[in-house]
Amino acid sequence: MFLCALSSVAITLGIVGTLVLESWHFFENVSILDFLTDTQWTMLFENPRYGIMPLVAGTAVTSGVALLVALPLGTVIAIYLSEYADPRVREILKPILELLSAVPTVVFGYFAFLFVTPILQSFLPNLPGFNMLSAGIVIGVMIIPYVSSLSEDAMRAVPVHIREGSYAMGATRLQTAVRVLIPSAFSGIASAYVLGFSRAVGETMVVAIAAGQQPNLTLNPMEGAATITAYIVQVSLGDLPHGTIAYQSIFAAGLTLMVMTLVFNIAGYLLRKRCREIY
Amino acid sequence: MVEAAGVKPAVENRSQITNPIIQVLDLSVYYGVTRALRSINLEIPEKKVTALIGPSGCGKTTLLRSLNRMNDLIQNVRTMGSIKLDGKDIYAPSTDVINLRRRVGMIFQKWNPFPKSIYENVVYGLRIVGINNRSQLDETVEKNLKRAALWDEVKDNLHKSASDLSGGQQQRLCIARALAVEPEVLLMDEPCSALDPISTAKIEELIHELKESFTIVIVTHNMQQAARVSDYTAFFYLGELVEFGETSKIFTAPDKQQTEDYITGRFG
Amino acid sequence: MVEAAGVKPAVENRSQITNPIIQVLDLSVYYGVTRALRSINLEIPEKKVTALIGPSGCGKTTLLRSLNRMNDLIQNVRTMGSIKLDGKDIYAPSTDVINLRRRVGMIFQKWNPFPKSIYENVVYGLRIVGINNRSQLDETVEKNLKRAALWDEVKDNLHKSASDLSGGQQQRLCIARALAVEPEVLLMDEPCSALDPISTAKIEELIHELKESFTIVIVTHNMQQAARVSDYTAFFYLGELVEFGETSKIFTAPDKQQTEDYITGRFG
Amino acid sequence: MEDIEIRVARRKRMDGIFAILGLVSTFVGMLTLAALIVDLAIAGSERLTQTFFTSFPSRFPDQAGILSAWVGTTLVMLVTAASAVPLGVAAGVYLEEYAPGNWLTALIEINIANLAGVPSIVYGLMALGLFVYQFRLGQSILSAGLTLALLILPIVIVATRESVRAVPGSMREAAYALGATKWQTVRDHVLPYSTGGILTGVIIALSRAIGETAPLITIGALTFIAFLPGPPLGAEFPFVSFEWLMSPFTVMPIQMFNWTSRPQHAFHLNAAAAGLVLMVMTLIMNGIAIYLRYRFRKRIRW
Amino acid sequence: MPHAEHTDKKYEEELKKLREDILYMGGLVEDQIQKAVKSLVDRDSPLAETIIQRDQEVNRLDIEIDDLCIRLLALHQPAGKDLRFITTALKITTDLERIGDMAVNICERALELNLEPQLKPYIDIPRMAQIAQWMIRESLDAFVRKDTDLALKVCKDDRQVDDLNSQVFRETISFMIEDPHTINRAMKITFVSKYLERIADHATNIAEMVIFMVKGKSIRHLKELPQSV
Amino acid sequence: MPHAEHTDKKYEEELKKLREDILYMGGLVEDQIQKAVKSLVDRDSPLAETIIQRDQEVNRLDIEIDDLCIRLLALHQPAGKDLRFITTALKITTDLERIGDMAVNICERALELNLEPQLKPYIDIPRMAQIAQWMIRESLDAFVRKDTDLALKVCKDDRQVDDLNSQVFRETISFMIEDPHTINRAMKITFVSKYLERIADHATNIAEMVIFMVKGKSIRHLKELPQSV
Repeated sequence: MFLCALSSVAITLGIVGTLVLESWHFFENVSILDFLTDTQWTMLFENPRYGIMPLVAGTAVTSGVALLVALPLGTVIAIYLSEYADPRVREILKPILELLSAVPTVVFGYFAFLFVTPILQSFLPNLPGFNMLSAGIVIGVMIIPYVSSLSEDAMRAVPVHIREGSYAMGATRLQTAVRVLIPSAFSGIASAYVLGFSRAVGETMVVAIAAGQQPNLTLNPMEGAATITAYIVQVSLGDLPHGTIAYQSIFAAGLTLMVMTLVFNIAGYLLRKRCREIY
Repeated sequence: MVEAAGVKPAVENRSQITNPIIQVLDLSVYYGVTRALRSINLEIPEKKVTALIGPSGCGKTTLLRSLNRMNDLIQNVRTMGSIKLDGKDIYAPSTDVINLRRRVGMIFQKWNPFPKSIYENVVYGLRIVGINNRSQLDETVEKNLKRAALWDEVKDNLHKSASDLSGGQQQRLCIARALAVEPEVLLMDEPCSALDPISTAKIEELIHELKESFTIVIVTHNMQQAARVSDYTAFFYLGELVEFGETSKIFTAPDKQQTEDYITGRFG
Repeated sequence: MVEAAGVKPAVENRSQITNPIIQVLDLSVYYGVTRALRSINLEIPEKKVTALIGPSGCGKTTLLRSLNRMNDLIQNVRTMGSIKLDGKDIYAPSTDVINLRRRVGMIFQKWNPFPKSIYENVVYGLRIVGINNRSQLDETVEKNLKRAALWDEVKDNLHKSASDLSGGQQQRLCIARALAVEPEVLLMDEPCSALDPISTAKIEELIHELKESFTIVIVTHNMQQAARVSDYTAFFYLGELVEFGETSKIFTAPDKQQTEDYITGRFG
Repeated sequence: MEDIEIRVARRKRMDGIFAILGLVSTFVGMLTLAALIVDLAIAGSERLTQTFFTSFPSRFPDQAGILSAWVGTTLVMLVTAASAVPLGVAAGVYLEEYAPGNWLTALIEINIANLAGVPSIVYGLMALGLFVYQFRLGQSILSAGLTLALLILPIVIVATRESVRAVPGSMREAAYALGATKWQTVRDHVLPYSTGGILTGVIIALSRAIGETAPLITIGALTFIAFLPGPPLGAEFPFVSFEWLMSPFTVMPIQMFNWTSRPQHAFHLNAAAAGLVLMVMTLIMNGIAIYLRYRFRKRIRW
Repeated sequence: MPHAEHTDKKYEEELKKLREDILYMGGLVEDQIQKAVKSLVDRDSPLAETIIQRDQEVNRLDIEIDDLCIRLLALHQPAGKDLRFITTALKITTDLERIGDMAVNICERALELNLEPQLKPYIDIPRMAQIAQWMIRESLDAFVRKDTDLALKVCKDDRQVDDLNSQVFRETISFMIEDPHTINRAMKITFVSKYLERIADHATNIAEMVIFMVKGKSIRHLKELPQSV
Repeated sequence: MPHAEHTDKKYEEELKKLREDILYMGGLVEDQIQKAVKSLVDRDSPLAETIIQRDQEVNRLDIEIDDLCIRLLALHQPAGKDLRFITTALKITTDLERIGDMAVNICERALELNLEPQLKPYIDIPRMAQIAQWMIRESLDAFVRKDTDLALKVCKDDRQVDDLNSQVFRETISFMIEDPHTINRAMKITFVSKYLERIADHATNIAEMVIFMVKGKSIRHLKELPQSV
């Protein structure tokens, strides 16, 4: 059993090891400085350039749009479900919302590409077929349940007598939620946000399908661009010979992705640790 | 020299509450189809401690939670009859529940300070109505922590988290918090049942002091506690009010056999 | 005709326990660096009820949980000195903890029946030593539910889930379950603190009956309960055993000022 | 007093406004889900014929089917479940019940929390490097199954731990106080009472694995497979064959991705149909999970 | 709550024991009085000595019952009628013990009188003793049965003893005036009569306390006895 | 637990009130005795009437203190020394009330005696009254101060009153023998002396109960008084 538990460590070591090893080979060919500062990612050109910035920008834009959608909506929904909704209604609404996160991402990709984009185009006629806006919005909707369900769980976990304490003081539901429940459940809500963020950053299929696969250093969500994940998919789809620089490049990209999520997870962990509440 | 403490006079006086602050009139409460309270009529005297006692499920907590409409938060509750606070029916449609709860504070069995600082806990009731004036808040904190006999213990750590306090201190903090909105009535739902005897004694002492300024209604499982702290006692059984009277009378010479059996430990 | 119940003789006899089943010798228990018990010496008489009382944090629960080594389950506990059960040190390396716990049963503050049937709860202690003989199990169930004064209430529903019972019934089921392994000693950790007075009275009555066959050690916050149910009382304060003696003596004329102050409610 | 009543009134108005806002927000999510399903259904329903399930992919949209995809998904899931569930449950139980409170346990715990946040595609990369090339398992069902197993392992562990933790400490104390050993306590109480939660977690995890696309693309699942892996049961000795483990494969989401990426609209219809099938599969699994959770919650009360 | 059995059987048992102890003590003092008066009437000095000795037993019971009451109060926190019962018991024992002392006093006078020739045959004194004994018995019956009517009867009976006492007083005074040599003996007879009157007073006190216990109101110190309570 | 203040101030206050009430009652009966004897010595019948009237106050206090004790027992579940204090108080009031009755009896005899010529100047009676008053005061002081030495002194003082009583008895007998016309008056004086002796007995009882309360052991019914307890 101990070994089973240790397996998780093995996985991590496997991940980090693989990524670092292959990236090492990559960085033997490409300087880290170029990798971090070059503004172009043109691996398939004759004179390939490996600047991660366009991919990072793509990732940042799609995730940003997604979080702009998911965090406010998710939080509002969480408050609504925990304080306003009739318990019976909550018992029905919550599982249905959670289904959103169970939908395969490839289906969301289809949906973004063939449903949301056409609708957006009717408002924004200049919107290209591949764009980060629709991908971001769909990712945002997709991660709403992560934010809302986990936040709601955390708010529900605040003992009922603390909630009653607030009501007994003459607080309204909104005041109870904002002034008591959210601070009390802060660590849980922070986890929900961090998880939502990692999902958004790591989301692959939606962006691969709907945002296009052209590395493009832009912060304009109305354009198409490749994200780190989309790039990896794109490369993997081809028959990739082991040991080539293209093969190694996806590991370098993956390492970048990993570092980004790790930084956020650690930040979230520290935040939670500082704000953990004991009832 | 000696106040007229005779058992005899008490018999005649007991149902004549001179100035009831709360009048419960023909109150019945249903949970779904279960009738938790049956046509209760009760007058709660002002600036006295009234204890509600009785076996589990007798309806005493239901009555308590009806007095500030905390029962509204529970599903499937139906309330019939009326409860008058200063003569106005708190179940009338025009009654503002938020305002009612500010006038009728509540202390719970499990102390429930918010996971904030001691200071913020006390001023919560002011903050939620938008009072943010620093000096006013400071004053409130000091005044009410003193009232709750907690000031000396925490005055140097007002910004420490409330959860660092001991159980008894947390409960007194909750009392300070409830007092800060200057309620007229304080409801206490077994405020000491989770506390050790020393903390219990402190809270009981506090109750004794608070009745100078507030009307207190306390539900307790512990008959001895009811005997110690209250001026009036109401004994409930199976959702009915069996007997109400001065505590000394209830515990030495109750009128009803059921009351006698309960206070003497003959539970059948 | 009248037994020699004088207060006076009790003074001389009290420390002369004729047949102690448990001897606590110079016991100290540390949680990390905190010393929860300081050199306790105590003899617990057989087939009597011994109550451990004292304010929160006085070490009474620690002592109780040392008696069947439930403290072992907590991290960072260090135990020094020894506890002898029938003369054999339960902290000796050769002691089998599993066996010890079968000889020293335990009842907890919060009733904790397994979410299984009533029947399976009672026989669990037999099942885990591989006894599956149906008639033997049946017999055990009947015998111990009767001992726990629960048989009449549940005999027609033995295969109903234990969680359908009321709180008081669940606690009595836990007692039946503990009795089923035929322990010599029964430890009770505030067995009634979550129960209403009627259920409490039933459990207390049960304790009174059980001491015919078992030695009972009970921790209680409720001094009145200690007074009611116990034959001997040990008063702890800040991890030390202040006074031990016959309950009637402790509650009417204790030797130590600290004890006097505590039982009369002068907590300082 | 007057002043306070006005303030209270204002706050009550805000409270009412928020109630409406909350309801609207909730419906945004619900409507999206509904739109998604309806869109898939409208687009894909006409392709949902029997032949769609029994045909291999094809260059001609109207002849293409998902036979190899669903068989592949089923087999990959088998491998995933067989490896992730025992490993995850054992690890979860160990961490809750047995693990000593030392730095190693702390490390493992932090590690698991972090793994849950690692993007799935990174698992794909690791699998590519490790399983496909290092262990030479190739781009096979086994690789895919193991990849997804690793991906859902943290979910299974966390679900197990949560269910195990939900078993009140008083149950363990009760068992120990009756003289039960640690293993008896775990076997008789901890595991039975947490089965519901564990099962729910496992099903949720598997339903996630079913929908996973990116890691499988990374390890090089083929998008066009016109054959089935060898049957696991044979008529001749030794009756069972593990050859299928090593065969190349495709799975439902990859098939759908492939069709979505084609320019022809007719393939988009195929994609919708495949998406619909995939949706139904995950919805059913989630439904089972919700039902299980409900039933166990009802059966066990403390 | 149909039947009023104590759930706490130990408590119930101890209350029962208290009741029995008091009845036993009552029976004992009754017997003491009867025998004391017998020792006087029969001029039986050895009997008087025995009775004086036996007062030890009364005293022991007094201490023991007080102890039991205090233990009950300390260990069972009685309320309501149980509390009134126990506090009444505490007070009753004092009266019973004093009655025992009176019996001893009678014996002491008897011993003294037995040394001298008999003044006159005793007629009123045995009657007084008889009534006083009834009063004790009835007051204790009233106590354990919580019977206020019986208690009220005891209070009324006190009048008879008082009348007899006056009669004895007048009679002895006339003896003394007739023959000053009888003064010493007559004085002692007056004292015996006075003791019996005080015994009746103690019984009346017990009866009054019973009424207080049952009804929660006091008839002590009323000018007129009520017809019923 | 350094200082032994009750955490429950209401309880503490009521205990204090009980203490004060008992002292007040004690002061009152002391005054009753003093004035009763004064009415006898000064042949002041109106004073005697007043004192008889004032016994109402003593009776009222008796009931009130009993009530207070029962309320304390019912509402505060006393244990230990508080319990012993309250149960002792319950018993003490009975004694004080009876002392009050004795004062009334003295007044009644005084009223009767005042109708006849004075037999002789009172010398021993006022001394007895004086000592009895001291005994009451000291026994109650011992009670509230929990001072067993003082209580023991009271028990010892009882001897003096007994001796004086015997002296009065002998004296009155000699009067009677000398002049049978004095018999009636002399008897009454004997009774007064007897009343005072009983008052001293009651005070002794109180002192004994104080010792029981403080030490938890009884010196009642001992053959010899101990040197200390």
